[in-house]
Amino acid sequence: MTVAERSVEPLHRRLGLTDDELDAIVDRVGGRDPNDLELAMFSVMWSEHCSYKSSKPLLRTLPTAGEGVVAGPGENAGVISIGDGLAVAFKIESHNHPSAVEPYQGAATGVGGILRDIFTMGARPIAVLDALRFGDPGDARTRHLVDGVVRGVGGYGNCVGVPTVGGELVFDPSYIGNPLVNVMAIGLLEEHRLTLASAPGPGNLVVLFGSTTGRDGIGGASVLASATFTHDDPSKRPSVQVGDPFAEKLLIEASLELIERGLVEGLQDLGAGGITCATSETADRAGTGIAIDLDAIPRREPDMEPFEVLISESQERMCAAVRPDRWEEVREVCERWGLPVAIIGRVTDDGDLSVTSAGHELARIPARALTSDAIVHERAGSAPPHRRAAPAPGVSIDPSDRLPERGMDPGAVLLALLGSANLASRRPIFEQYDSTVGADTVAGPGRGAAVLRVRGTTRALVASTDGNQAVGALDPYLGAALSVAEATRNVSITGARPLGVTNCLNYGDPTRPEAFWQLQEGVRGLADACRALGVPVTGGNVSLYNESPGGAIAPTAEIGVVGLLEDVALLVGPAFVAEGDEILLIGEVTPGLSGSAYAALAGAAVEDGPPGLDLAREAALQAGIREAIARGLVASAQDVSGGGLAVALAEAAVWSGLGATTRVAVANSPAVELFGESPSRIVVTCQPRFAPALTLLARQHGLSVEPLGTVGGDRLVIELAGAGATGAAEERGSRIADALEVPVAALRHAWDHGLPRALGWED
Amino acid sequence: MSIHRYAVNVTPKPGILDPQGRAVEGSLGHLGIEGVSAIRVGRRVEMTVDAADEAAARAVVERLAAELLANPLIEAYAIESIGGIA
Amino acid sequence: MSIHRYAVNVTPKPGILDPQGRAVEGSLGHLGIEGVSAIRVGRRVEMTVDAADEAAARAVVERLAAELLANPLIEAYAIESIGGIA
Amino acid sequence: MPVRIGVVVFPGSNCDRDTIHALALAGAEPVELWHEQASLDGVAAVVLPGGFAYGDYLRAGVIARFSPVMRAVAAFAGDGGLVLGICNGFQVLAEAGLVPGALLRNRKLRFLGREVRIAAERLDTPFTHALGSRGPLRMPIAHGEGCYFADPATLDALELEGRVLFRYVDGDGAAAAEDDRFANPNGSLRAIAGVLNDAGNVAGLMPHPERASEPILGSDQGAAIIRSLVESAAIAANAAPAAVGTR
Ligand SMILES: Nc1ncnc2c1ncn2[C@@H]1O[C@H](COP(=O)(O)OP(=O)(O)O)[C@@H](O)[C@H]1O
Ligand SMILES: [Mg+2]
Repeated sequence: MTVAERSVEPLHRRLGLTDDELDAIVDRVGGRDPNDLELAMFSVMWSEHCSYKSSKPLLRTLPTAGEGVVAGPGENAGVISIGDGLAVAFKIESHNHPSAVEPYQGAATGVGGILRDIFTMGARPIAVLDALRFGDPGDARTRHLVDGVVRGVGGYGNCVGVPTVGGELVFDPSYIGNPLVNVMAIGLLEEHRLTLASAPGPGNLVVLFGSTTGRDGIGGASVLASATFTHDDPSKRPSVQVGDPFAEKLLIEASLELIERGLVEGLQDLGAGGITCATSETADRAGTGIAIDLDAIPRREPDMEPFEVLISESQERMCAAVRPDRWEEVREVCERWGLPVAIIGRVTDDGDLSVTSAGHELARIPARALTSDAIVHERAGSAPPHRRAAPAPGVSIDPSDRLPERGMDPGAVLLALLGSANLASRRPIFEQYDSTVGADTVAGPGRGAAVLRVRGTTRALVASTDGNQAVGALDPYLGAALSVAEATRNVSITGARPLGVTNCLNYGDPTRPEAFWQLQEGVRGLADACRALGVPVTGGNVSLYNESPGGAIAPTAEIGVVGLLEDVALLVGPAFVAEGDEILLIGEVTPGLSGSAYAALAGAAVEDGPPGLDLAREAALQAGIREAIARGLVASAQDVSGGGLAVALAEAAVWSGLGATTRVAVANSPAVELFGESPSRIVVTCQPRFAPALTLLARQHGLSVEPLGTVGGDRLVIELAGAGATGAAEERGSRIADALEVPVAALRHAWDHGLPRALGWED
Repeated sequence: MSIHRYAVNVTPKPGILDPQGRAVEGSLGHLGIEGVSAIRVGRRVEMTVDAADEAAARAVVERLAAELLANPLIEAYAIESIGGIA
Repeated sequence: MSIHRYAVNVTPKPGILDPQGRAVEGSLGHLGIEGVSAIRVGRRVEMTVDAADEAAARAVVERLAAELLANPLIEAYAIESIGGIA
Repeated sequence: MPVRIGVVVFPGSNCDRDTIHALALAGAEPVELWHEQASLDGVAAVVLPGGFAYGDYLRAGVIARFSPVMRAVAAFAGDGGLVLGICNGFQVLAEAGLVPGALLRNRKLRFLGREVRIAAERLDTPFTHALGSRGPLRMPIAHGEGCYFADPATLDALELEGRVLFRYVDGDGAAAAEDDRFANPNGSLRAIAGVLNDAGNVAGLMPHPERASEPILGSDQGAAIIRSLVESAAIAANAAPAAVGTR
């Protein structure tokens, strides 16, 4: 647009505010017209990102109460007690759009942002998990994004010294043009140090410390610049934010020292919305106001406009409420850590956020109007036509689900799956991360959930992130519910009890009824699953407008779970442990191949729905495996997820170097038995003498148990027993053997090389 | 054909945070160095180009700089001729 | 007092491994760029120096380059004046 | 009374806590040495831990060398004091010229965090005497600039004078080839993972023994390196080392 064209559009629209929203603003500031600066502040605070104006009503339906919850949604991070006066803080957040523009800095600042949410509460960050989603790995742009994002996550996390212990890497065509970069952080704190983001006590000082304020990340509101400047030199206001992990490290140490020494009344990090957001939120939470002295804010650049200073998203900054008699000590701490620090305002009792410069008041807005009283939209959702409901678990398997008539034998399919971009080893990614700094990593990335010991106790924290866009695309409710089930299952099979759920809801444009319906369904699935599994939702983040010219992303509810293992000595891993151990499958296979890795590989437009989820069964399964582990009956436990039973067995073999000889009863369809991804199933191994007790215990929990075979040898053998097998073989002109037999070395090779090949890092 | 040597200087755009430069500035005190400010740290890439003529050579460098060496979102670049060799 | 702007160009010494240079050369093919060789990737540090006179300023830069910006074991450096300001 | 061992804390150190923990497990009394202090508080030995001393954007370890504490460490080392640099600590020692060589970016130009296997070249040094055998020892690396470099003459001298302390080794425990991307993760010349200064009282290594000091962390094969230092320091301070603490 030319300046001329722009000037015909009223400013509020150019700032992305609708006319109704402008009316609501006028109404909130007492009937007068807001000035340009105030409008800029509203435009940022009423953005979807800061205000949750489309999702708020839905999020209210999530279950948030739970055992030991100390802080829930609304705070910077969820906090749950873990005993001994300790608590864990955790939260997941998206940095999708910045990463699409500048992958390295987008991902790096994403890590920085979520870490600040953790230490703002008084917790020392102890782990990061990165859940990444991209388009086709063969596409050049995608490869550029993967490389940049992974370098960015590592470049930041490695430097601040927080181990990256887990995450996800998923390729799906729907993410082309709109990758997902969701980062979860976990912190540990002494419960009595819990610090909230509020600015209590009129008369207290508002202190800004950390990096100076520059023009970065002004993004949308920079149209104001063209309104205020005669000439608009874009290079003057870059919207790309650059992260400084060293500054973040200093910020972590300084913030934790301030909290330990009781020098701050409240602490808030600066993220989206910059100073405007941090001050209005802390004032609103405390029921106070804040008077900002604009001229006191340390700047990185000369002649910045007031709106630039107030909404800049310069990274690595914190804002504290400090008692006047503590100021000297606060300054001393910040200076020792080499951080600029300044008093930028005072806490007042008028409930307003006011901005003054050179004695002139530039803005005055009720703090709550910018935050808790921001506009909320009741959007309308509508389901797309003809979708297929998932078959309920228990429905007998449809014989039409079968290996495609391409002479594929199951061994070849298994190798193809293990070497596929979505299932192959993620080592080439997580090797670029420091996963052991902190010297608490008991189980790092690569094999199911991450495990961190809690020093000075017998306990350990267990974490996993999971999402399921493939099923989500077919059924957003089921996709979200399955993600909760898988993430909690990954935690439970180590023996740990899931404490809470954090979530990142990645969806499309909420003004499109179908996209909003997907969000509604996702939240419903999330809520139902959390209720059924008895885990509270303690926090999360919503990322909407994930659309590109190519269309909207597959609805993706990314789930992060943290669990507590009371005695780390009882930890159980997913890899086989010893020759001769018995292998049992706990849980039943149910029909449905849609949304599976097998369906994607076979390219078969599988006409059945995705497999259904019975939440009561899932809950029983997780309770059962936790009890079995606590009683010392279990040698290894591996959940059946991507690639189905065959891949679960193959992974356990590759990770241990031990083969296995198994026999799977095929009711109807070998494809469903071997590669189906129906949930609520675990491959468990145990010493033979424990098998009866384990079987009994599982049955007591109402779970079906099928003995599969024994661990040992140097190859994985899966015999297909029963009518289904031979039947299928004949139909296929006996091109498929009734037994799958692959050397573990071959499985390992496929698994090791799949990802580098897919990304063109190796040929 | 003629052979030329070029350097491409890549520096952070004005307004873009330069953590490297800040880190160096932070260390000046320790070195007891005074009067140095506005430090920007970038990359310098030197190369030999074999092309029909000076103009063709520069065009190649221009492309390399724009497409590979600099990230246009946050970096600016300048091309410097450091001697043609026959 | 006078203000000067300098650049210090730091490049890997001949014979020292330069994996970055190799990496850039490696990607020339994808870009379809020909005739470029002997690529060396180094650092460029630009700074403003406030000193009594040109000579004093250069001395400061010299020290900064020798002690901090370049590692004599593996890197060579060259100082470039990029404009004095009054 | 346990021997006091200093752990230098630069603002960007991030393995200081881990190192302090491992030293305590080995029976020492760890003492934090803040980067701005010019005295070493009379410690019997000094460890430079891993991390990113001052951000290390320019070149790993370079800025640290000018800090007050490093001037003190240099003097301490000059008087024969025991100094161990781990990862970034090794980079700092190299930049300060307290050990020979330089640490270049990993050949693959990527940060690498994973377990490696190293073997001690000598068991008669203050840093290895408690090892019992040369290894191989399993412990993590986590660095972007760990490719050991020195000119051929220096390398030959190091070999000749037995100042190569650790090497990356392959599956058979033999020194890893330079192009063995797995065994020699960063492409270090002659697979050098750790070196000694000429007097033998200053050592640097890239792998992290402190992260391999307890079985629960997947390996405790680094503990003996820490213990060697603690015992040597105790002798130097002619104080008996306390009984090794238990978890
Ligand atoms: N981007 C990533 N960063 C770190 N670890 C990852 C990443 N992607 C996957 N992983 C790790 O690789 C393993 C396999 O991932 P995934 O298949 O999602 O695990 P699961 O099936 O157990 O949920 C897990 O340990 C996971 O933490
Ligand atoms: Mg998963």
